[in-house]
Amino acid sequence: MSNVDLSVSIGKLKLRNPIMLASGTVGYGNEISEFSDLNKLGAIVTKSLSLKPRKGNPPQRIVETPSGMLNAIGLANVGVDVFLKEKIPFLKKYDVPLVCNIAASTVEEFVECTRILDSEETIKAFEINVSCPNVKDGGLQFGNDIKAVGLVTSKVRAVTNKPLIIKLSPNVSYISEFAQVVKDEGGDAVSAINTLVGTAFNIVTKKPKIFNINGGLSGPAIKPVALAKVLEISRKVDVPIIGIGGIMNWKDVIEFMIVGASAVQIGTLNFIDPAAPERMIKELEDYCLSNGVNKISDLTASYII
Amino acid sequence: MSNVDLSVSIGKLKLRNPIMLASGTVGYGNEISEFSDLNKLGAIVTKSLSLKPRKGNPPQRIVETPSGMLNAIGLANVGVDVFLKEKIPFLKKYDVPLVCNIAASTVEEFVECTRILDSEETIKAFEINVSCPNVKDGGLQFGNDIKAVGLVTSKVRAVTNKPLIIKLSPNVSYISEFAQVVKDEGGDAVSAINTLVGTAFNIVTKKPKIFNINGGLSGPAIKPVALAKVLEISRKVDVPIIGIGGIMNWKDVIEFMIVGASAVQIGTLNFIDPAAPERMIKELEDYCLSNGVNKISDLTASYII
Amino acid sequence: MLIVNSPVVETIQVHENIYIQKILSPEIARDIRPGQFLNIRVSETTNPLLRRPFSICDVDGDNIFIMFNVMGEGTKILACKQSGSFVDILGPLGNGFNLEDDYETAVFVAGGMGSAPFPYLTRKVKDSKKIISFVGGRSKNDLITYSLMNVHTSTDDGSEGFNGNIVQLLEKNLDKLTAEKIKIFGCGPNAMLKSLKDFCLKYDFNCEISTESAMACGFGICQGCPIESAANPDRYLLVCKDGPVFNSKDVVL
Amino acid sequence: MLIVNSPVVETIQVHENIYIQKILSPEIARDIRPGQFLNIRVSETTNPLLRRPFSICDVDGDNIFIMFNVMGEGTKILACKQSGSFVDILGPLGNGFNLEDDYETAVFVAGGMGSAPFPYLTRKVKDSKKIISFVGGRSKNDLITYSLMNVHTSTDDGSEGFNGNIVQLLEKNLDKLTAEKIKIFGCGPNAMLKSLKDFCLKYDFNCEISTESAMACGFGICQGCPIESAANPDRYLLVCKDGPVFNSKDVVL
Ligand SMILES: Cc1cc2nc3c(=O)[nH]c(=O)nc-3n(C[C@H](O)[C@H](O)[C@H](O)COP(=O)(O)OP(=O)(O)OC[C@H]3O[C@@H](n4cnc5c(N)ncnc54)[C@H](O)[C@@H]3O)c2cc1C
Ligand SMILES: Cc1cc2nc3c(=O)[nH]c(=O)nc-3n(C[C@H](O)[C@H](O)[C@H](O)COP(=O)(O)OP(=O)(O)OC[C@H]3O[C@@H](n4cnc5c(N)ncnc54)[C@H](O)[C@@H]3O)c2cc1C
Ligand SMILES: Cc1cc2nc3c(=O)[nH]c(=O)nc-3n(C[C@H](O)[C@H](O)[C@H](O)COP(=O)(O)O)c2cc1C
Ligand SMILES: Cc1cc2nc3c(=O)[nH]c(=O)nc-3n(C[C@H](O)[C@H](O)[C@H](O)COP(=O)(O)O)c2cc1C
Ligand code: FES
Ligand code: FES
Repeated sequence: MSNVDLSVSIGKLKLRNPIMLASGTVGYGNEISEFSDLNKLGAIVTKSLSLKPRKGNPPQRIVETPSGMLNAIGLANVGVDVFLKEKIPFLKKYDVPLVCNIAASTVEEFVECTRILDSEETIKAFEINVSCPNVKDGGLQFGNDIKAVGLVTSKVRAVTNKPLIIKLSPNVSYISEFAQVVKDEGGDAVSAINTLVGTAFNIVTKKPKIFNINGGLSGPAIKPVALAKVLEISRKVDVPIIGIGGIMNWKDVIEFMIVGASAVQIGTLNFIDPAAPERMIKELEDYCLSNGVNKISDLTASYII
Repeated sequence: MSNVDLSVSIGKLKLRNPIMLASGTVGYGNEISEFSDLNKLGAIVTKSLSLKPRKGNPPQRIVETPSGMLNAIGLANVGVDVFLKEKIPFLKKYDVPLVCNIAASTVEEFVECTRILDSEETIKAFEINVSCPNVKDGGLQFGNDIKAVGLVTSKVRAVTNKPLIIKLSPNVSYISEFAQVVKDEGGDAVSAINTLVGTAFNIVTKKPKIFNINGGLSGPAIKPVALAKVLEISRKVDVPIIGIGGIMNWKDVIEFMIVGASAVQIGTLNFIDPAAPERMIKELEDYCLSNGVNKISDLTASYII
Repeated sequence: MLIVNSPVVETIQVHENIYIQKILSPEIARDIRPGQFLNIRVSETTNPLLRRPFSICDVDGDNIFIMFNVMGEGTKILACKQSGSFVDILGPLGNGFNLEDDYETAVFVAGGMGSAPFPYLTRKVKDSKKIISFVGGRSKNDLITYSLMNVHTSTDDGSEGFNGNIVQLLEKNLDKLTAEKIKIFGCGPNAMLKSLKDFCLKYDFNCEISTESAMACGFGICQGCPIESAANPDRYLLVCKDGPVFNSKDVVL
Repeated sequence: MLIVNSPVVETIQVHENIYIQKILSPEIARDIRPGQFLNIRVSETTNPLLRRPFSICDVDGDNIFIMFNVMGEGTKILACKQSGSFVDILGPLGNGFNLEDDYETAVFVAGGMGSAPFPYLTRKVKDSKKIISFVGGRSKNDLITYSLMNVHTSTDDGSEGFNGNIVQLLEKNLDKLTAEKIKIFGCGPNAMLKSLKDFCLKYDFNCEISTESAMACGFGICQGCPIESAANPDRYLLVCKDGPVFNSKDVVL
């Protein structure tokens, strides 16, 4: 047994290590359990859930770009009721903290979803997705509207005592202003970042390559932007941050922690190497051992500027 | 002789083809003239010039990232006086439209630079850099402050009759709002985009890899974001757009034109293959010939959505 | 589902732009069924970033075969992998063809690279069923008949075989098809699959088709590969997990 | 300055992590001088995106040689290029060493991979000058003495040669150096160059050093490679264009 402490806290939420799987890149856990022992992971974040099931966007939903990918899934999901009935039983079998990500088009819907899910004790925290760029009837406005983000935070806060994480949009001038509002309105932590708005066109047909026209850019291409956003929040606002964006290996995890992240989420990498997150936990432990890091949480915001 | 018309107009500015070389990636033309016949190019944009010479940031100024690079040159430049005395004579020998890019920390300085340069007839247009993320004493605030961008545009407009292009920051919520202000205040065109704010840290030293902490992300990694910004402007504002960001080949040029660009600028690619821009012009001509495009400018905003 | 790093045995150029790659992968060879596919990572760098999906083309002992067209960066890198290089394989993926149905003759209908899954299917059914293969392409050089039996061809430009598309050729051979109990297996571009589906509806043939889609993960976690379900208009099916093989009646193309 | 796509003749592993690559490139071979460098694109994909700078290590007829350490993605890809692969070269770049000065003995001082430019420099001066080479490294395995003459070594851990750093070894051999008219040529990490510079100031030696910097373009258009000028504190010099070789008095390290 090693004596490295990999555990981290995100406000009230305690995780056995900082490796979380990001919303929309792990489904509801089933498929990825064939590659990783879920019980080893820090946490799993569900695909964004909405009040009613959503069919999502017609194809084409994804396109590869240099060191990145655009997606416009359109929040396809089973809805909270089916989730509780059909997906929770599988997840109950595991001892991995489950974070429920919620998407909605109105403040009321955010509140309603949270209320319905709150009594399910398998769910250990909520992550509110105010920042999905891929739905036409809401999503983006929320993420870019500081008052709306504040309102959603306070209203959802009122209906749950579980840790409340707000997932921020990077497509704004100053992300730290949004993090400040989240803190002020009672949110426990912020996730940064969701995808960047991007597009790609077919030069033969002159049509967008993805049905939704714009998609969300993820993957290693966005890592420098994500790091800068995490650093901006870390320097300006005293709130726990979950770092997300382009993580491909354990070194990227350390880099995110140094600039301010308490934990991280792995997204696009799950599609390429679904065994990587579990492997990374071991690699982080080795790193800590050989660098005299006793508690990995000491790395958070350890930047020297 | 072919009968494809490659010429484009950016407001009053007429170019023989849409291929411009981007500010900060071509110096003042000397070095690149060893690889490309400058007279074949659409235009050259100078490194940002300031009123006084600027030493720029200490090393390290650049770092590579997946399919991109961060730079924080800090607007190192010779200043307008030395530029007029020492750099213009070389550029005068060529018959390529010269666009002067100007950077400043105050509105007055922008105006003063423009005034000094305006009488030099070799200079065919101005590009105002309100969006450089790499200087601590100004830059960014301008680019993210819609009133400041409006003010700079109107004040500079007052001292020159030459085509006035404002180079916009992508690090804002809605870039089209900035394009609208530029148009309203008398600007002739906008350039989009400048670099995205990003960073990278050394996990051993815990220090930023570049001296300035943040740098500007350029290269193919940002192409999807740049295309989305150009499209946003194109759909909302009736203003000529110069498309910039991650262009690596002629297909990327066509893609930018389809989403709304009247011309494009090549940046990071000049470092990798300084002969590419000239070659691309030939490739664009071939494309037009084999696709029945008589005037390349017909491609501008030809998207089908 | 496994992730294995397997050595390339050889890469053979079979047409101008088409390659067959033999890979030593006992674990995959043991489990995979015709119609399933593999998601292959061609480079350790981040460009290309995502895996590339390929049908299983054939299996021989511990070796597996894929057949591919050089389309872009990914397949270009793959084509350059010679003996001794490794490919990182995730698979077997998807559901494969149903070989248990009751029929006497298997009719394979392939358009372009759609021939890829049929060598393996041929190997699996040839001892117990009759096989007729219909192979179509734009032109002579697009016809891929590698390892197929009893082949009829069509080309859009008439440069070889029947002058027309492959479904027209099927229709012309209707008498052969109605003589006995048959099952149709189709693979090719979605437009072709759509007209094959219509043809099968019209003449009431049992038909399975292998569909294509852009994919990120290949195993059901990204939701990137939707296909319209005939049964339930409120939900998409996923090509990678619910397919890539569907009964042609079950999907809307 | 040229951009040429040149075939690799062979890639030889000379140490655990160090390779020498022979490239057939008559155009570069003809023009390049010791101390100049090449900026090499190792992949057509966008990762790695930028060229990688390497000193010219040697020239023999139409062939050029580079010597490199596998540091990351770029050098890893380069090390895998076997006979028949191509590398895309931009060069010759920078100013090179000044060979015209008046001296009798050339003293080469190399730290780690800093040995890279000296085989070519040796070839150029050995007929007219005496040569003494001082080669330092952290440990035995870091000492690179390939093609060097009259070699003295030092290691930080004492595993071979003098136990200490290379400038301490120089100081120990001061008598040999003051006997005649000498010129010092240094190449290595900036920290080593700094102490070499101080040493040369102290004993008033003429010294040229080849400096390093992160680079994007390598030919003066990106301003990515500043180095502090001793003469003018208001402006940086550029390592790629004003250097990489400087008289040690001209730069602040
Ligand atoms: C389940 C499944 C099985 C497949 N089996 C095979 C097979 O056995 N042999 C084979 O050659 N190909 C097969 N494909 C298609 C193959 O995956 C693509 O050709 C490949 O991913 C292209 O990669 P690339 O990097 O070379 O091209 P990219 O650079 O990704 O694309 C180059 C060009 O090809 C187009 N393209 C990309 N993906 C596809 C696609 N899925 N279908 C059509 N055009 C595409 C792009 O739009 C682009 O124009 C299969 C696809 C799926 C989904
Ligand atoms: C003028 C000049 C001449 C050079 N000559 C040689 C030579 O002859 N032989 C040789 O082996 N190397 C030489 N170098 C250094 C060489 O360019 C780098 O080692 C190489 O670019 C690393 O590329 P990579 O993709 O393998 O590593 P990257 O992935 O780019 O970097 C891997 C690691 O190496 C570090 N690194 C990157 N660049 C440098 C650098 N310039 N110096 C020190 N560490 C670096 C990075 O910080 C990182 O930790 C020279 C550099 C310059 C500027
Ligand atoms: C295919 C796909 C689907 C996604 N779906 C969601 C989602 O439903 N809700 C959400 O909050 N984020 C979603 N995301 C964003 C990711 O959770 C993550 O923030 C983003 O991909 C950046 O991380 P990465 O670069 O590691 O992928 C999705 C991302 C991808 C690629
Ligand atoms: C090294 C470097 C220096 C730059 N300097 C300037 C500058 O001085 N002024 C400016 O307006 N833009 C500057 N830019 C931004 C480019 O002009 C361009 O907008 C950006 O790089 C995106 O294009 P690209 O992806 O093709 O490089 C610089 C970019 C780089 C990479
Ligand atoms: S490709 Fe990811 S769900 Fe089908
Ligand atoms: S590396 Fe570009 S100016 Fe020196």
